[in-house]
Amino acid sequence: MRNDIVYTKEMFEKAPQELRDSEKIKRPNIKYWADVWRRLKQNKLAMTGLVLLIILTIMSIVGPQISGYKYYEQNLKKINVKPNKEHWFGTDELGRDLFSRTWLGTRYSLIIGILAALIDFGIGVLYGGIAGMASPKVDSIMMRIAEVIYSIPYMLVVVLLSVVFSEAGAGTSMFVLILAMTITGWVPMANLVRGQVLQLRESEYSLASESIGASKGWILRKHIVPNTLGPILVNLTLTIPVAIFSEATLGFLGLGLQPPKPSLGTLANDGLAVMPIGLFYQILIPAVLISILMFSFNVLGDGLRDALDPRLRK
Amino acid sequence: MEPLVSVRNIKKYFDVGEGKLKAVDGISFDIYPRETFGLVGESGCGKSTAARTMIRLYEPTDGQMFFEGVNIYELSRHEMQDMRRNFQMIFQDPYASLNPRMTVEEIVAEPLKVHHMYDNSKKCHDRVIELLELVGLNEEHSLRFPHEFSGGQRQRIGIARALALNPKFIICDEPISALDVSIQAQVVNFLKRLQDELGLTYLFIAHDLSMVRYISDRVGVMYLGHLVEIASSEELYDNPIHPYTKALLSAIPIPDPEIQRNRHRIILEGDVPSPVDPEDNCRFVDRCPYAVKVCRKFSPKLEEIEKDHFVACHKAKKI
Amino acid sequence: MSKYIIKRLAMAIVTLWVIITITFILMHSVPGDPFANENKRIPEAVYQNLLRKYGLDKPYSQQYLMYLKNIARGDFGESMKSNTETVNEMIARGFPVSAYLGAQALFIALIFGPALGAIAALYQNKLPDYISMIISIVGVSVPSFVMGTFLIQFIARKINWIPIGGWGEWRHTLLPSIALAMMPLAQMARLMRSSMLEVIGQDYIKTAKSKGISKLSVILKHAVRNAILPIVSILGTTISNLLVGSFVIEKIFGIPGLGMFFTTSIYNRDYTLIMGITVFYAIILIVMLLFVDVAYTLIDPRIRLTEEGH
Amino acid sequence: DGDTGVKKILRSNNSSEPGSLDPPLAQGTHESWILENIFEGLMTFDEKGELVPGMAEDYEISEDGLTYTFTLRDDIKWSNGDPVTAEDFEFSWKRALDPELAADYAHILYYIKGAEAYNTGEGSRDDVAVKALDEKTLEVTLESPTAYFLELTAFYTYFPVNKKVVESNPDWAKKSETHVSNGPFKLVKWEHNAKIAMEKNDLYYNADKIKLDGIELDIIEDQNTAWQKYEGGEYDILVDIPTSVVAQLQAENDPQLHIGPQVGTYYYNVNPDVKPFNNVKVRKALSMALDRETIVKDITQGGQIAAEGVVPYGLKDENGKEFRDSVGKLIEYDPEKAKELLEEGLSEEGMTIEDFNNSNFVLLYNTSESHKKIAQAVQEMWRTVLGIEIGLENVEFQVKLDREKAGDYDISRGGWIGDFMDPMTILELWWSKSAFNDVNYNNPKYDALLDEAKSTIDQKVRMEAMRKAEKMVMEDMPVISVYFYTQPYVLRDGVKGVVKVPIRYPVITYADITK
Amino acid sequence: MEKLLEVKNLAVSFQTFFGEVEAVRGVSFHVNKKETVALVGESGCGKSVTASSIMQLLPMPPAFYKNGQILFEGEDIVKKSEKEMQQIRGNQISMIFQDPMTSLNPTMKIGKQIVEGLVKNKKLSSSEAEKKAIEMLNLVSVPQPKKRIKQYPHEFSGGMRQRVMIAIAMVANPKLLIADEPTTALDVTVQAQILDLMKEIQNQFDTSIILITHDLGVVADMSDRVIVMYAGQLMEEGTVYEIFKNPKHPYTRKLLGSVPRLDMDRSEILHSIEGTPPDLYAPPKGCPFFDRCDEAMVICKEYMPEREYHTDTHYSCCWLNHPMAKSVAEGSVV
Ligand SMILES: Nc1ncnc2c1ncn2[C@@H]1O[C@H](COP(=O)(O)OP(=O)(O)OP(=O)(O)O)[C@@H](O)[C@H]1O
Ligand SMILES: Nc1ncnc2c1ncn2[C@@H]1O[C@H](COP(=O)(O)OP(=O)(O)OP(=O)(O)O)[C@@H](O)[C@H]1O
Ligand SMILES: [Mg+2]
Ligand SMILES: [Mg+2]
Repeated sequence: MRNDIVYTKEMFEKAPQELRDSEKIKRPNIKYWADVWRRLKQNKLAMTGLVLLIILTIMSIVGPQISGYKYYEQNLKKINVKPNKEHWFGTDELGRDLFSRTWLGTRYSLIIGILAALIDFGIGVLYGGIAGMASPKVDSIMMRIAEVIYSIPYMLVVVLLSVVFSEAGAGTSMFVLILAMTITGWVPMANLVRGQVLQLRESEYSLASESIGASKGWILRKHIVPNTLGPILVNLTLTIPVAIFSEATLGFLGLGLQPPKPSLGTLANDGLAVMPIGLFYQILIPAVLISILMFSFNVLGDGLRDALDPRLRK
Repeated sequence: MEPLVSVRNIKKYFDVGEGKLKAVDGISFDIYPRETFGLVGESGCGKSTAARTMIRLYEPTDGQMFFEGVNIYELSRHEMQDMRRNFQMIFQDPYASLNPRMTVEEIVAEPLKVHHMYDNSKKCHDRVIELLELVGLNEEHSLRFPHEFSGGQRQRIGIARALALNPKFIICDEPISALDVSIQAQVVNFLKRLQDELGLTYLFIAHDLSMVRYISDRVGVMYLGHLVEIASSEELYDNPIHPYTKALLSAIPIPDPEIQRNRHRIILEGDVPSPVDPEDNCRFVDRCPYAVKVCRKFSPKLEEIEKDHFVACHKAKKI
Repeated sequence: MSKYIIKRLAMAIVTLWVIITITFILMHSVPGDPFANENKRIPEAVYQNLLRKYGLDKPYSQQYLMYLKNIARGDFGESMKSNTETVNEMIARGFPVSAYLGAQALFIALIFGPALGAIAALYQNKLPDYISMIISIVGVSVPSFVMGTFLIQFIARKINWIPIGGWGEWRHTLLPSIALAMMPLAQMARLMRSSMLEVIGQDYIKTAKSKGISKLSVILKHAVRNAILPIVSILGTTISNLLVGSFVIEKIFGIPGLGMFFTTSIYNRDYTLIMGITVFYAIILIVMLLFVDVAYTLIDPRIRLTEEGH
Repeated sequence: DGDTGVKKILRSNNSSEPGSLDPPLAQGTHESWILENIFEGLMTFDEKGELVPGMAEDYEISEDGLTYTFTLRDDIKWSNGDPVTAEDFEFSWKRALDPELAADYAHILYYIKGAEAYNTGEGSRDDVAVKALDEKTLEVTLESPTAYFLELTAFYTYFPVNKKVVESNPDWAKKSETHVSNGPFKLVKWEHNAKIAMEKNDLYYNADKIKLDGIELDIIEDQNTAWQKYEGGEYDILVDIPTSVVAQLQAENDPQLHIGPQVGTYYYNVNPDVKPFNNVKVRKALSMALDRETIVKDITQGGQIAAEGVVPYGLKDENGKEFRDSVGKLIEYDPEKAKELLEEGLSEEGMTIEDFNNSNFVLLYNTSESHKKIAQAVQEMWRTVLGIEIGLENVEFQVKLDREKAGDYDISRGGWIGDFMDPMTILELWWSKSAFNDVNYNNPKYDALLDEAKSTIDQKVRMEAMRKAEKMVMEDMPVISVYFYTQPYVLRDGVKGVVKVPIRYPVITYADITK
Repeated sequence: MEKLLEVKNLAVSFQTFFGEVEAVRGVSFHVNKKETVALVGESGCGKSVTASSIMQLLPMPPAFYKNGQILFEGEDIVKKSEKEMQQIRGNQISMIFQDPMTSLNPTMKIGKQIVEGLVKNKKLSSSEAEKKAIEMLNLVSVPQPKKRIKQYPHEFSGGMRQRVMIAIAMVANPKLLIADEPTTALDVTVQAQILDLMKEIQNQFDTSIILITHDLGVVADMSDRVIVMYAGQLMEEGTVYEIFKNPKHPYTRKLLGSVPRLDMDRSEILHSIEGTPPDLYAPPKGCPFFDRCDEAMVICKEYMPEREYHTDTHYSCCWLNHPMAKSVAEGSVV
């Protein structure tokens, strides 16, 4: 028996009731979302992404004002000037200040990219979710509709949109642009979600939820979508650059921002024009910015994915 | 007395490529209000399938299931969802049936939310805590996630969820097999108390025959998709008639090394036949020491051999 | 299963019909016609001759029925821009080229994408994860027109053996395949990482490890198959898009593929070519999506696509 | 020379796949550049870029200028050995006019009597006034005197095809194996969308003059890629060059760069049905505010020439001098006056600059990097000089066309490349009944002047009428011309003998590779 | 007797976001060759964690070894590399996992899952492997093994999956078999067969077994020695007869008391242990059973009792063993 204790008679008295349960130690009560945030904060990479995004957002708001040049102001005496003290990002083929243009472009691209991705996400999750949950018959019809939408020549639709909405005035509105981008963009997302739903709806916890009388919608919302958040988040972050570039492409068909308004996509396009003569900065700047954006969105998406998964709690 | 639950000739076949797997092949029984009906049988004989088909988690291949006189197989999806609050299920597998991304509180509160039981989240929370305490967990656990619990603790979460809606009828699919004995006792005591207080009715599936005997009023024995014997619990244990029931009872382990190691068991020889497109004979025939020709010809009907003691065996009277 | 496939294929005919009809309507509702030419415009008289030659003077309903009839016979008609090749010939010539390139790109993406993703998941938040992340970010954030141009400028121009553009030998396919593969590769890597993380926390991975098989076997034999579903989901659209080629890549590298036609046929309002290409693409897409659905059931036997079962 | 044993192959890029190598079915430069090397018309351009008899040995023009009698050379053969006959020509031209063939460029044959009627289905084939009098003599009668008809016979729609071959195999032009032509080269390989190869035609009567053994053309649409290939030494000549490259080469005075003349004008249509653009002062103000020198120097940078009217350089008048110079500069750049004119014009229309700016006028252009760049510069000039805001709207080419037809535009970009070397090729555009008169310019006096020029082959009368016409159109200013096109191209060191005819792509037929 | 496995003062914790959960706190025991040791205890007391740590299959992080040694044939497993562990797992030590539903790969055919380890270690041909898989399924009484090896786990009932898990663990004839609740999902007839099978294998290959189970009937049937665990610590250990006939620890006594007997009256209430075990996030200083123990004394709250050996093989950790306890209870102070 232990000899580090001085035994007394009292010690061997029957323990009184008050002694029991008296000091049940409680674990700290941290709510799930607080914990998600806490774990996100621990993820250095994700935080780097978040901070970068914030900086880029701020710059996209104030950036166009800083350099003192308006984004449309041309100085034909100073075309294609490499970055210098006066023009931090140099000038373009029309002698416009690329610093102002880049940040304004970042603003438009951010808005377009995020909005388009979110809409793709919304429709994709809803559509794929419903298709996956529904009876095979409904599923089959819904997927055939998606097939049709995805097969119809995209450019025709876009041209038609640009004609139908040409009333919107110079440069069809952002609404039409985003409409054009999401018109087929949601299909791969819907396919992805549907695949996941098909898998997860067979899980025991979905069955359990069904057994308590939950509707399919409820099961989808509460059980399946949260458990498929990983791939969805990843795909969501991957949709953003696609949207940013398709804006530039749509410009060719008459949709999108009209010059002289810039976007990162059109800046990259313009930069491409001077690449053959060795002026790489014009393409590098938008390309690097897009990469930073993507990096930020992706690491943040990954971080969020990890933080949202309670099994990875640390 | 009117039965609460009437199962009539339920069948559930699975399509498995090479044929139909007849997991449940026409079973019928009644469960009366406030009664506990035990269901035992070899694993894989179709108990879980029967349970799930009863409450229409699997669409039945055939049959009817009356709950309070209503054939729930004829209800629309919406009516069915509403109906579900009347009967609940405790799942065999504690972990897989808990959504890994939900906290215990969310899991237990889910039925309450689905059926809009409380308009006030505080009340809902209180109810969840009450339920957790009922099953021997406490408020501290409410914010944790399923993977942070041991197997037994997980099962208790499942039980709390099933109790949330104050159902009239609960299907317990091996609710205690993952629990340790002391908790088993707790849960069983608890289920019994609840039955007394709330007038619950149970279908209790388990392998632990001593526990089944203890908790059930009547017991049904299944073998390969068929019900082979139904009797009151005392009657069945004292006077098993079907050869399979006999074998089963002889195999109950006794928690006493001296007795256990010197017991005589009926050892079943022969193969369990395939449930895929089985022949229409007695399913036990290959392993039955009493099998005769007729056993290979027809599948025996469940007949009342003694009062309230039903057996499906051609040789029931002789054994 | 074969019953299901047959049913799907039968349904595909209806789908195709819907696609044809919608495309037909769309095509005739956008402004312009096949005979407008950016550099030279033609007077009315000549224009009328052209309309007559291609049957465009007939009422839409008649054109539509004619077209359906021809398609039923597998004839996509004459291109309105090319007097040398029919639409069937154009597809027959362009598709093998695009498909070869696409298949090669798919191969690259399928080899490296999931592998990068799996490695990233296994070394979560360690160096390999970051490297894989960077590769995939470059893949998604550099658009193909920039990627293609960069590859030409910095690789083809520097390495003699690699041609700058054109078509003919295997050498020609190298850079365009890489440029084509980047996006799907990145996408697969990201998706794989995510689902892999999900899977390696599962109990059966523990079981697999308990058998004493090597880490690699655990990953390859147990984790990958369970984690691959999201990738398979996007594969339907990805493969279809890769096989029919990319306008940008084919333009930049001067590749005589099918991808060009998707854009040029529309710029040119080459009605028959638009239709032919659309129907052809739709067939590929439908087959690929069917393939994906079948793949689902092969990969995860729990998945059901028909009413059987429950 | 050939005796060194090394074959002289000229390599270049043809920026898009030819729609057809059957001459009447060709549609534009990407076909004509090839056709001009493998076919030859009655007349042709020689190694100095001068119009000379080709298949014709000689020709005779009737007094009234309406009947042409061509005598063919004796030694002319098709690449399959058949002799080229007058009947081939008759057949070819009538074929080109056949409404069933529906040749895009049939209208360029409308100068021939009965041609238009036949092509539009109103007349018969037999009434087309082209006739093979015998094997070697071809007689053509025109609708009206056409001073530039001889030159037209060098145009690809006038090229002959081999009657026997065409009649026996309608698909003859679809493959290099069955292709038969009569020019300095013959087609030997045609990989669609990838490559076209031509080989010297030994049966060509003037084969001695041809130094090359063959020509190989890639088909690569992307300008950058083609340029990279040129830089990588894969091409001897390249015509479509990225603008930034042209600018740089020009700035560096690179000897490889050649700025070839071209007959073409870049302009903006101003919609006369939209207030205040109906006011000529407003239109003139817009024109006067454009600093065209800056545009060509700093924006387009391809050696283009600031517009001085609508008729570009390169067209000769009755004295063999530049027609342009004889008219003089009809456009000025004067910011102050522009501002004044604008205000005057606006007040005449009861508008102020604010009203103008609130109207959200847009400049419509079809999508292309260079149109975009110019439009932005123009927009900025109007903004800074006139203080007006005009938006930009880019649309797909076909949509622009549609909107122009419907009159649904304020200002839209236009341009025209001439088909033949006469001011008429441009001035015709604003003839009231012209199919290409986008702005619906309708001035009977202008029409009368054009009619006068078309009724005679007396160059003096013609030129005078056209000078007046140009002045008139610039006075009314239905369009604001911006610059005259040029055609820059690069030639690798050692490539000799490439000539630039203003209405043609650089002529490579007589090229030689000396290094 | 030869010791096959010796666990010395093992402590395993989980790093959770609340802090450290001390799941296993200083556990020491050994397993002899050819012996069956049963590990019993309340759910959540750390049985599975102990078992998994022997296999080094705990998810790390969040789990980590805090302390202790696991000597298998004299070599410390804790120090072994992943590569070395691969040689041990499946070959020398096999484990049957508790949760049959999730422990089988849903996308791999049953047959393959059974022989996979063997194929790798013993280089079986595919026909041999198939034969072996059929043989194993036969052994664990899965009917129609020929068909069943080609099926996927979701087509199996819970009990059948558990039998598959058993087949997987036993296929390599390991020296040590860790069976974590191997028969919970099985009916008694099959359970009896499986237990017989395990015994047979044990006899044939001198296998040692660590048996984790709640079924005291099974314990009585199978085990040579029994270890009683509570809240991450060992409370009592003895031969099966000592534990069942002469339990010393109040917890053990209560545990045995909660089992329903077949001769019991159904109106009787089952004995159960009220309350819950302590949260191992902050384990109590003293005896963890204190809160629920009817016989608890003041000292129990503050101090953890040490092992008190009643026989060579039987010890318990309880202050009731202290001489002063008896005397206080009897009212005589020494
Ligand atoms: N991944 C984990 N993260 C945090 N805590 C864990 C984790 N796994 C297990 N635990 C905790 O470790 C303790 C012991 O768990 P263990 O699974 O060993 O219990 P057990 O004795 O096997 O119970 P049962 O009989 O119910 O299976 C439990 O309190 C559990 O909450
Ligand atoms: N989804 C399914 N697809 C095909 N066969 C199935 C499916 N689910 C169950 N089965 C088969 O149905 C039969 C009955 O299974 P069930 O799960 O009902 O058995 P059980 O009596 O609950 O067994 P246990 O006691 O082992 O849980 C088994 O043969 C099983 O293989
Ligand atoms: Mg079951
Ligand atoms: Mg356990």
